[in-house]
Amino acid sequence: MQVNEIEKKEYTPLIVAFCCNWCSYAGADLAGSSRLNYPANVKIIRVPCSCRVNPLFILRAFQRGADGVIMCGCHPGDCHYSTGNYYARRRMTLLFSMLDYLGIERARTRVEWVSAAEGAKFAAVMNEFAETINRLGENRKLRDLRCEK
Amino acid sequence: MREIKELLVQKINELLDNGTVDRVAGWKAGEFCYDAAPAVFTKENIDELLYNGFCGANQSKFLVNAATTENRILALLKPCDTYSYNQLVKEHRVDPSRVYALGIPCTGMVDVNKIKALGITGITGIEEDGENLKIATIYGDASCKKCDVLLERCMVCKGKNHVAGDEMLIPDEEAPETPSCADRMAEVARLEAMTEEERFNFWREQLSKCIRCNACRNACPACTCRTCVFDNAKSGLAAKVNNTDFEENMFHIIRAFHVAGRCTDCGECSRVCPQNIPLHLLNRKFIKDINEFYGEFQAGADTTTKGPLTSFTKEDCEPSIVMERGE
Amino acid sequence: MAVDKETILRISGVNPRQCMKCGKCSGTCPAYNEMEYHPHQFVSMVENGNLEPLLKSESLYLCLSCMACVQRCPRQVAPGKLVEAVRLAVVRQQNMDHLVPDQIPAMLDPELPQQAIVSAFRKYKK
Amino acid sequence: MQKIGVFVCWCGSNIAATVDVAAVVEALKKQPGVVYATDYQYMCSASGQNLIKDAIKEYGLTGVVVCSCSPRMHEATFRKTVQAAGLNPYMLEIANIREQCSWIHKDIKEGTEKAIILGAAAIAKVQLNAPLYSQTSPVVKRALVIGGGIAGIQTALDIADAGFEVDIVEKKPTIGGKMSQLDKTFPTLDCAACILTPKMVDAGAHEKINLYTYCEVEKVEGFVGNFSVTIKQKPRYIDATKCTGCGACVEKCPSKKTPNEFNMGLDNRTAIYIPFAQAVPKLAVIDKDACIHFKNGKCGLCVRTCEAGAINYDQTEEFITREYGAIVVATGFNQIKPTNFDEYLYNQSKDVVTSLEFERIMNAAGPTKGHLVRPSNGKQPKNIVFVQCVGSRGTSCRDKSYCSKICCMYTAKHAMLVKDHHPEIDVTVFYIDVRTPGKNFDEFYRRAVEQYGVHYIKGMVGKVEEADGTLKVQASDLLDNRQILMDADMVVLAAAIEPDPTARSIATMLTASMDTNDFFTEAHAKLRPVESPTAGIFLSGVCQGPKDIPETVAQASAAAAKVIGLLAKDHLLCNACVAHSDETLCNGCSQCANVCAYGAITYEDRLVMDKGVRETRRVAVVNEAICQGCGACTVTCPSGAMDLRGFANNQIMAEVDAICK
Repeated sequence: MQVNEIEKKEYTPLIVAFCCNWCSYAGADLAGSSRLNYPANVKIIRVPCSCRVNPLFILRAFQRGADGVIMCGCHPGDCHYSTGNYYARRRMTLLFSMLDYLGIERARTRVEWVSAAEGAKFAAVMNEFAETINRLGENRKLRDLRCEK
Repeated sequence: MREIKELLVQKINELLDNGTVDRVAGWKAGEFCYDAAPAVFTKENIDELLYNGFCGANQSKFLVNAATTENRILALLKPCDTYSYNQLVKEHRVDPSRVYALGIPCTGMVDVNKIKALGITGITGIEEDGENLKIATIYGDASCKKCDVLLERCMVCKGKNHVAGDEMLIPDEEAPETPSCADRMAEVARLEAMTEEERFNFWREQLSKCIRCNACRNACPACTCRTCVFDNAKSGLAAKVNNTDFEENMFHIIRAFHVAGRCTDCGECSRVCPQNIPLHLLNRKFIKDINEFYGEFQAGADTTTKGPLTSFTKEDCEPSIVMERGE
Repeated sequence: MAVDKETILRISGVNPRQCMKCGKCSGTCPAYNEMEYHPHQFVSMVENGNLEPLLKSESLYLCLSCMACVQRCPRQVAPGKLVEAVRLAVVRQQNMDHLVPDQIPAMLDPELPQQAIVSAFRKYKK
Repeated sequence: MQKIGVFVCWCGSNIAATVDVAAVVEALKKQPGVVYATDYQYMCSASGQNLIKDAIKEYGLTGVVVCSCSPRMHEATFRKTVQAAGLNPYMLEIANIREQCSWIHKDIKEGTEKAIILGAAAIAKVQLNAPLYSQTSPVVKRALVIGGGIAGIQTALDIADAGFEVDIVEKKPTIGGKMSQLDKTFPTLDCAACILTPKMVDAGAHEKINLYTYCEVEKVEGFVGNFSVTIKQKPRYIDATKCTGCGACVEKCPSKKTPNEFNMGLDNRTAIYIPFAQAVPKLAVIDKDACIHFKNGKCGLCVRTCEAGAINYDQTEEFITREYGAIVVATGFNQIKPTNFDEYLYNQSKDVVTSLEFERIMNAAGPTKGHLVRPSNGKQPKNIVFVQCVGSRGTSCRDKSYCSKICCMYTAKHAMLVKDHHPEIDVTVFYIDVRTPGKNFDEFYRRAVEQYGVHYIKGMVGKVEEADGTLKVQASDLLDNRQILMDADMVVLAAAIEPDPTARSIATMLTASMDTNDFFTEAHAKLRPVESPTAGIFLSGVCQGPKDIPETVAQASAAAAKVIGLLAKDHLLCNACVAHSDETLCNGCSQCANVCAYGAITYEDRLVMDKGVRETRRVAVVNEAICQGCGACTVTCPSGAMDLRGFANNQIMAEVDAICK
């Protein structure tokens, strides 16, 4: 197959998922080894811990054309680094609230706690989130027009 | 105010003469009397010191660079300035051993734009007269109701008590009462009650006015980074101008986030904004959320408590609370 | 008869594949000895698509609908609902040729268990 | 600009079936910085790794991207590969195109497109990679074992025999665990006490083993090689240094009405008690809730009786803090109380017992001195029914979803022991499946059937009723296609086993992950079954999943071997992906130190050259041996001075950009 055959047809939403290395990324791996489907437009970025996710990264993703951003980490209390996700939880709560305040669709951002054993939950969450973003359609409010091709 | 000014001059001279301090951080008139701006004085030019209803500028930030010498500098701190001062001490940005913090009373600072909006121009002086202000202009005297022309910060005054200071000019109990004539969160709540689309349009209209002059950043006592991320080429964020709508949003979201949990709500950002963008509403949104989600918190109330973003409880609400709040 | 497995599964909402063939349903069934096909057989036969014998069997009407099998099934398969669904499939095929509530006598044998009356409705009321 | 090589793995058909690997190679060749790209069937094989090594040398590669399985699987493998070819191991990035691409997508076009994007993101990241070097940290040469059952004892003995100090923390007053309650063990029928108690004595007497019985883990801090654990010693109200374990106090104690835990509440014990005759350490303990002295300040009989003067009512909780290099979890299991299963009459009839209760009834040291009698009337039963899979393998809220694994075998054992002692008793076992994978296990079960004549009936018991002093058991015989209604004098329920309820809080303290059933998760289901994903935490016994005694002991020794391997090192190579602070940007605000869970950040006054000015500034300094690399500090830092090596701000943003292209 030729690569240039692979071209974007109609609009498919793009979802960036920040996953902590210890729980959620492993949960995504388990979803994979259990062959649980979720949309290909979900792209995972591995971070050591949910507390590594800088609000900058989330804004950057929207700027460059993401339509939804989800952050996944260990369940509160189960953080590999003991307390990382507690900080992440506060940061994301406030950031998402701020985006909502600025009139950005609140459903475009989400936090889910997915353990290494929850492959099924990971797939279910991604399917559901992708559906939500599909319904919302393209992100226009937080996109940088220069990044449009 | 006049008596206070006299007391103040007397105290400053005493401190300069007995060698407690060798400089004074205060306010100096600009081209116009209402242009009062922070300035550092020595024994030589101390008579230029101004303290009147236009001295709204928050002194504390300037101590970051001014309080670096062996000799102490005298800082004149209004009650609300002490919150910013505490926050800076907490973050080791100001060394309190190099400052002599003198708490001075305040009965509310005025917003000259609000006076001008009443049609009063050519202002040459201002004096308090109970609930009213007597304003001297080149066209003669005028007057207006004080609470109509107060700075946003003073409308929701934190009170007459100082939370820091080596000495008080007059004890807080004996200080005149401060004004407080508005609900701090009313405007935030009004925006929250809007539809998503209305909010988006509101902020687009406001933020699109931004000319990226960086005045908000330069005046903000919480923005004291040695090198701001927006000036640091390596940060991936550096930009001198807002090229797109996104960058307008981005600059203000990140700025508000960087001061979240540290902002004392001093309102300098809005006061100095030449485009009159209500930037304090961004900070107040964070403050309102923090108070609602994690319990009442006032940044700068002391110099030890960890901020809401550098602490947590295991029972904190989940981010989904944002989704669950009614539209 | 044109009753297929999918119809039964749809009516009952039961997934017979969850069955681990422990037989607790039949172990618990009070009407076991009356029935030609027992609850666990219903599950297995529906799963195998072997519906003909069930549709014709008297067993359909001997189930008391006591739902003990539903309550005790460790796999939440609910065999009782399957019996019910097969019964309904038959009833629906009979083109309304079944009892309506009015036809149930006003006076009933006081010894008749309440459950049987409810069962009668389940069986014959569309 | 890096010179990057891209290596796309087929993983046999695992990747190649849903991803057009050739197309991925072609597309990634065009990415900036890529000088070489190829594909191969199994990149992780020796020849695949050689392919990478050769290419590094031939093309002078400075960065490597492997598009393959999850980095959790083979990142370490490929790091070694590139290191062997002279590159810094951190100049490697993995694009996960198996677990997160080929395995979840069916459409080859979709899979290929995603694989290219994932590859491009890895290339964008590796562009910004820099060589990283690990610090080392010293290893505390002592291990902690949490739980003193057979798993904990075996682990501790093996570690101690290798010459390392081991502490066992046991929450009960004695070590021994569940195995001490058992009568005989399958498949050899040797007596549990005969094989366990020597090990208990060994553990108690071993010069390298320290027992903390009647203790609980209170707090865990630190990291692999350097844990600091606070242990709570609950008050026994007995001076352990004086008590001789003579038991005179137990004889005299007037409070005799407390259900005896060791006998599953089938008889009573006194307020001051020794759990059982072979307890280690053999010390009395006072149950404060039952003791008359603690109720009204009177009594004091034990004080008067004790010649050693060991009773001390004034004891209080004590806290001990010790350092450990490794921690082994051996928290074990409990059998569920089938109180939710009304159909079996467990709550109503004394003659319906769980198998662990039956174990005590059969035990010569048990409440009936080993006489098999009905708990209701003390008479010998004529027929006994065993019910398997009670509460296991179910999907409802009262069931465990898993197979408890040991029930088939111990039920065969019980049936056989009953028949052995009393051939006249009729024994029936109702089963769903008889699961006997294990050495000599199926032979054991066949002996029960063929030699002892135990009736095995396929079919679950539907209900048990009580009438005229006997139990009526109703069940179906699925093979004979008939319903059975039979009399039984006793019904024994093979109730499910579940992890000990304290395990959850221990997991939280250790930051070790658990599955939805509260069993500890292993680092890899097949290849690292005795390690937790949290470094330095090891798993021993049923806390990881149901297992029988031989398996438990095998896993216990395996965990010990892992611990010994760790403690044998003087230093550990630390995580190289650590935080570091740019001192020219640092404001010295201390916010990063506030969020660091490890105390790895300190502040120093340093001479800093910034914007042409040289001045002394208070700046953050990261202790790289302590930093675990979570990144909490990096987000807290407003100026961006704090960044994380290996997951730097610009690297993550480069990935975002590549994905969002």
